[in-house]
Amino acid sequence: MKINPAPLLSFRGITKSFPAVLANDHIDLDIYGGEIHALLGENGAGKSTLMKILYGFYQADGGSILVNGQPVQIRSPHDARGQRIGMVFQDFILIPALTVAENIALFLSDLPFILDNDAIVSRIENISERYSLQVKPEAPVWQLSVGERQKVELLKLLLADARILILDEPTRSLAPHEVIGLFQVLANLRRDGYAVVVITHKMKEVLECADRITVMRRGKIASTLLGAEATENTLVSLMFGKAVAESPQRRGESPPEEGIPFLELKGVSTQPEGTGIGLKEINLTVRPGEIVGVAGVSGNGQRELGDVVLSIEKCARGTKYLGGQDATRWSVAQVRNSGTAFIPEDPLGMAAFPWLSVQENMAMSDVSRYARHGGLSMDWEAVRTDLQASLKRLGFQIPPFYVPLGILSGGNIQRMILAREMAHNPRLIIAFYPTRGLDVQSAVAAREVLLASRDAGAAILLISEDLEELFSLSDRLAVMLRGEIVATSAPRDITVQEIGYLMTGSKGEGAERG
Amino acid sequence: QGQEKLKVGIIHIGSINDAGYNQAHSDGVQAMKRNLPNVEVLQAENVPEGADAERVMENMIKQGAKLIIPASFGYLDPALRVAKKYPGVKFVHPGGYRLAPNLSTYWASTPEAFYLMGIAAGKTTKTNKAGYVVALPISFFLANINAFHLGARSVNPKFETRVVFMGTFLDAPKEAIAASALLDMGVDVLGVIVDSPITVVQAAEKRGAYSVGYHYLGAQKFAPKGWISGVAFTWGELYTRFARQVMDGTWKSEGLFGNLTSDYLTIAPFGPAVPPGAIKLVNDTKQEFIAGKKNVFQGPLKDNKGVERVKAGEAFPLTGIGKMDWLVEGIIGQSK
Amino acid sequence: MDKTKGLMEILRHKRVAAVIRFGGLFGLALAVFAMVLLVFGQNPFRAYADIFRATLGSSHGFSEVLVKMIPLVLTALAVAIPSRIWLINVGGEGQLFIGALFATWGAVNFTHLPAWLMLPWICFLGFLGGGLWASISGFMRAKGWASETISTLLMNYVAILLVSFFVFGPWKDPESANYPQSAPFPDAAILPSLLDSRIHLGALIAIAGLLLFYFVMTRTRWGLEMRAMGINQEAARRNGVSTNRYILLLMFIGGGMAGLAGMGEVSAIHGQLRPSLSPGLGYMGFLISWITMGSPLGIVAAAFLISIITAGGDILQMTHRIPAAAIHILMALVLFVVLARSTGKKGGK
Amino acid sequence: MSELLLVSIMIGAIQSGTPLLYATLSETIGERVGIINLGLEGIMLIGAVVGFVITVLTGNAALGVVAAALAGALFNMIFAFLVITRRANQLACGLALMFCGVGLSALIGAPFIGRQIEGLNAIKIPVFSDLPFFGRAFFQHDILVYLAIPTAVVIWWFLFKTRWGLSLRAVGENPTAAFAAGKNPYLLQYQVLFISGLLGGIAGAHLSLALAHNWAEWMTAGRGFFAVALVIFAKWHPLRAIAGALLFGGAISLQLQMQARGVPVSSFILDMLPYVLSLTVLVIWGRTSRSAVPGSLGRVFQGTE
Ligand SMILES: Nc1ncnc2c1ncn2[C@@H]1O[C@H](COP(=O)(O)OP(=O)(O)OP(=O)(O)O)[C@@H](O)[C@H]1O
Ligand SMILES: Nc1ncnc2c1ncn2[C@@H]1O[C@H](COP(=O)(O)OP(=O)(O)OP(=O)(O)O)[C@@H](O)[C@H]1O
Ligand SMILES: [Mg+2]
Ligand SMILES: [Mg+2]
Repeated sequence: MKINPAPLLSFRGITKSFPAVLANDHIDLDIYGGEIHALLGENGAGKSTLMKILYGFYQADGGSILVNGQPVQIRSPHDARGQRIGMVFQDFILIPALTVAENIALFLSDLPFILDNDAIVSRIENISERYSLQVKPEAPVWQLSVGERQKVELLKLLLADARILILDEPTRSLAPHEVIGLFQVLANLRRDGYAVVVITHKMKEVLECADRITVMRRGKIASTLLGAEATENTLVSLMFGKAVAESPQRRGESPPEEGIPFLELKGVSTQPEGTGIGLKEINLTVRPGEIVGVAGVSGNGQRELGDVVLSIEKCARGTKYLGGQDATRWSVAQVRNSGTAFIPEDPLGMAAFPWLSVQENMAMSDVSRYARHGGLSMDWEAVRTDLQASLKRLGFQIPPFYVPLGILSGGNIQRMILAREMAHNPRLIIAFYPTRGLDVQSAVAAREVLLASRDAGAAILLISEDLEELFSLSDRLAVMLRGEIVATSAPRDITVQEIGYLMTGSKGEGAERG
Repeated sequence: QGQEKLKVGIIHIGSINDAGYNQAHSDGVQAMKRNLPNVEVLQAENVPEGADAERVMENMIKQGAKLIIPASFGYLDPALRVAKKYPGVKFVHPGGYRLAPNLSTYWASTPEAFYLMGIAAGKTTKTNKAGYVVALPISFFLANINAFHLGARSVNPKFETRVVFMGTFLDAPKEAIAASALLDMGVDVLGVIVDSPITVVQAAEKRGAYSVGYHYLGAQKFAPKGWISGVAFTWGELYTRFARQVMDGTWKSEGLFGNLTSDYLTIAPFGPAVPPGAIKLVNDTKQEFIAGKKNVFQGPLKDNKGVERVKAGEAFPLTGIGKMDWLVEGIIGQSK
Repeated sequence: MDKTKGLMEILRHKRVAAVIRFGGLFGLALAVFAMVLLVFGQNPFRAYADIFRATLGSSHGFSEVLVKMIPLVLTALAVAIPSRIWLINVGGEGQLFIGALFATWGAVNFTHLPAWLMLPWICFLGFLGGGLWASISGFMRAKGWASETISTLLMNYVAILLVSFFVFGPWKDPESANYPQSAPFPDAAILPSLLDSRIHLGALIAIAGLLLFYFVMTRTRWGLEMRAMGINQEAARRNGVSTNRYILLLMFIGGGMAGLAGMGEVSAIHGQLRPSLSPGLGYMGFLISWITMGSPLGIVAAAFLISIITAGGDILQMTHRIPAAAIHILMALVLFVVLARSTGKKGGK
Repeated sequence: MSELLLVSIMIGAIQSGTPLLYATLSETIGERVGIINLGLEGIMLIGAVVGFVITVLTGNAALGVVAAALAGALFNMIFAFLVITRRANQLACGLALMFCGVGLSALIGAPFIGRQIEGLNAIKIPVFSDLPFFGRAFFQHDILVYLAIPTAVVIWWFLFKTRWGLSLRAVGENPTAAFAAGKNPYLLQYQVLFISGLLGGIAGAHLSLALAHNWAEWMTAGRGFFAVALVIFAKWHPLRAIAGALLFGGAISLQLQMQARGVPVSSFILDMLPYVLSLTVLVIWGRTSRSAVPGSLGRVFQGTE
């Protein structure tokens, strides 16, 4: 590894304030060609803001940016692209109605006026092969799962011929093997002298691959250290000013088999939409006091599973029971009122109301609870009290309750949705990637709360790609592949390896039914 | 003549530049102004019926208007209401059916004129087919078309008339398309009853067909070859009389219903296409009408659904055409 | 402490700047139109003074402005209410006509009813008519068959033709000689008016509608749910809001408001049903609602402004010989200024 | 007779469909870039009057069409400034623009009412125009009719086959994303609204120069609004717009034919035909697939802060 003596990119005194917060406070930072620079910090520390300023998406209030020692004006992403700066955003900015190829073509500046679709597709296929990021170039993006979208974003950046690459939480929704692939890509880029900035909350990744690590705290740089010198503990205490508790483990035994399940799906199938996956003959039970983990590569019907339970999607065949009652034909409201919490894969799109205030978002989770006088007024005091209590239980802090939710940082939105969904002692929790985008401390807290709910008798359906998380929290594991549950097992009876095979449907045949 | 000044207010339903109905009224008050230098005119165009009309009339009265001309049928009720509130102000309303102590109505019976148009058309046509482009199936219009058709039939028993309603008083492109659809059916005479006859008359000329105008005398210049004739209102003299009456205090409430002899109902000059014999016949018939020797709607008459409407030996009175809601036998079209 | 003080100062300063800018723009619009007036050889100062005198400067003028506002506020509500969940109701005009049609049916067929029964009865019918007409669009939207924008627009034409069909055909009043109109309303079915002005009971309905709308949107659970739906329908569905029910309900209520406007026009203004019932009141309401993004106070302000321009336009025509077309331009200029005033607000709408 | 009927209906459909098609294309590309323009009516009026006036003054209808297009485009820049630069509400701005167009066109046109023009006349395509059925129906029209479908194809090609088209569709779907990809949403929107104005002006010119051969106040009579509906009907697709315009034009034409042939139905009911038919086709056709509405249609791009 060679680090050039002169920085490729420098921030000098970058300051940025938003109405409610000072997001960046006189940031000085150098990025060198040929390094992978990790940017760490708790949720809302100002990481994304800093990078968006570099990319011209936001304008700094003060300070300057130097490229190759020369001050440059970056007023828009267009200018940034001119400096060969490229960025993958934390919240995707793909265009759902366009195909993958079109989304990527939009990002490429070297295309001729008349587009040659075949050429674009083959370029995409080339590079996706090379970096083992498989996508379907002709598919419209709205059909893609979150994981697939993440891959498209990465491909966009890789094809865009940037020499300064910014990746804002790129691994948030990638499968483990894809993460490994990505880091290989990054290592190659580093070798060729590119500068790579990676924002992430995953300590392991940071320690494995970063040459240098910068920790941000409340809009300031807490410290920059060499990757080789850093340890998890030093980083964590730089981020939070204190050490973080160990990741929690499941305590106690799972409930007896004969307990009445709170959620039961019997032979449920759904109508596949378009080229999408339909559920096929799903049999699944979740008992009170039990966490059932669902493992699977994203896009194998997990979303449909959640939607069927919530009644967003209809069962084409089969029956659904909730709390012992036939709930096949229930409305979403009925499912919700039976005590179901739902933490979706994409909180901003599927759960949040960006232009409503934080407290209004809270109220929306269960309006009838806070309605008074038959709906003629709302009890905002109660909303705040409940939200406060729930946040306290999770140990989260978020900006004042009256600001619009949409201005919160990605992690803070996830925090808010978690707090909201956990506030009313749910009896059934459907949680998609509940710790996605959370900083280390918050992730630990979230897991703690899930376990606490389980101990208090909630039935939990946990959908995640993080096998470690699944193994440490689940009482039982189910593996989904192409809309089917291909195996169920207790965590102790199966290995991570075996699950991996089952998930991908590869040489799994032999290892089936562990 | 009265020396004191008079303010006259006139409100129009559409634009005074429409080369049609509204312009005729507007030209009328302009002529009145020329005749009577002491008269001042307050004019407002594009005034919707309803509350707006009442407001504008009151405004005019507040500015001193003593004679109001609400120049659209739909202004009748608003005018009656305002008239009740301002008994000192006189109102003259075109085509209405109700009077008030200070509100007169005026209009002219047009069917006779249309009957004459029919005679000319019936003598001029080569295909024996006419088409009428009409705004809405309003009784006055139905009576005009009926009269036209009867006139044509009187000289040409094979004559047939088709009617197409536009649903609106102004949609020039639609009128053009309707005209060309009619021409495609072999019609060679086009008549028109919408605000502005220009479009239809011009369309007929382009395709070498004949045309009959309404409202706007100047339409003839659009059809130097195919022009038959037209019926138009020239309100100037009448309005002058109204104003004079108000000024010298002789105005009284009445229901004025003019005819071919009135100076406000004009028949346009005939075009070159009309055979000389036809012109003579028209003039003779006109004299018969004036002398009261002939009725337009002389029984027996059946409507185009076969129902008998006027018994043999009877005649449908011209004062009753407001109730005419049928089309006479031989006309292709729906009256409702 | 210092910081907040500085911030407050800037805020105040900004507010001041905004007011100055707006005032400046407004002045500019008046100046531009003054130029138009000069082209027509008129004295702009006198013209503006006359407008003022005829609208705000006299109690009669002022009452006329209020009369003009009544249907505008109602049709604006017809658009504003569904717009809360991002439904674009272009159909105020048609809903107004159907409301008038229903009310007319009630008034001319139940002539024996006393006023205390008749008035609620025709109000109910007007609301029902407009509401049902809009609900057809709502239904098609909820079913995913057709967007409400297109269906409401198309159904405007159908509604107007339907009214024409009735007044030219089966409902034509034989008494009224030759013209297409229904039989006149019995006296009991005429909305009473205030003192000797033309301000009628519709004003109370409009005010009640505004207050109710404001109250529901800001205070109640339904207001919250609607705002949420307007922002993220997908999320609202997942939170158990039955979005289809809201679509139907809000289209119904919105259409009902337009229907009430139609009822008010036939009953208080025309006294009988006519095809020329409305000079585009539904479209005006649409404009008003979207200028103000459906804010209740804004609706009142915009309706007020538009009424003043309309009433002022009469004066310009009558005493200054400005053609009606130029009044349209004045209206447009003022609207442009009002619209250019705000550089986007929150809500991304 | 029935062949004649078909030919007549076809001719009427093409005649009334052509201005609608130009108008629909104008609205389509505007909406593709996220801007809904209810002021199309006003733009068409400006096009109609300027086309007429220039034709009267120069005696050259081709010049009239060019002037109409430019006038429409310039006029649309008022709207563009309001909705793009000032970020004002599009629906309200559109209606305000319509008022402006109604007033302005009436003022400009007043001195020219009743003036005669040669206008755009039918050009008979040699050989083809003599074909028995198709000749009358398809090969005896004015130049703007012949250019209408090629215009739609060209717009389709630009929208879907070029980088520029991709960028503008992206802006219509999500301006923030397009911005992040290095595009300038404002600039693209201005460009597109200019072109949209050109097309709107041509639509108006066809009304005054080819159909009516004269100018009358508010002669668009709601066609601009109807085009907005047709865009939705055509699912924002320029080629489907052809079908939509022909269908609607055909319904008007059929309606007139039925009246003129004495079909025993009230003319008011017949007049409903185009609207009811469009709605019915829309429902049957529209319920199957996902809505194609551009993602950011009608919403204001706020910039990124
Ligand atoms: N409506 C649709 N039409 C066509 N294809 C679809 C549709 N919805 C989803 N798909 C495809 O079906 C697969 C399943 O998508 P889904 O969103 O259910 O994945 P998921 O299991 O929720 O994954 P993730 O964990 O990444 O969210 C994906 O490959 C996606 O491309
Ligand atoms: N557009 C905005 N308007 C107002 N405030 C904003 C905006 N964007 C970010 N903020 C605020 O700036 C602060 C920093 O946000 P930023 O997104 O940079 O955090 P982050 O470090 O990326 O956090 P995370 O790990 O959760 O993504 C947060 O408090 C956030 O609420
Ligand atoms: Mg972030
Ligand atoms: Mg998914």
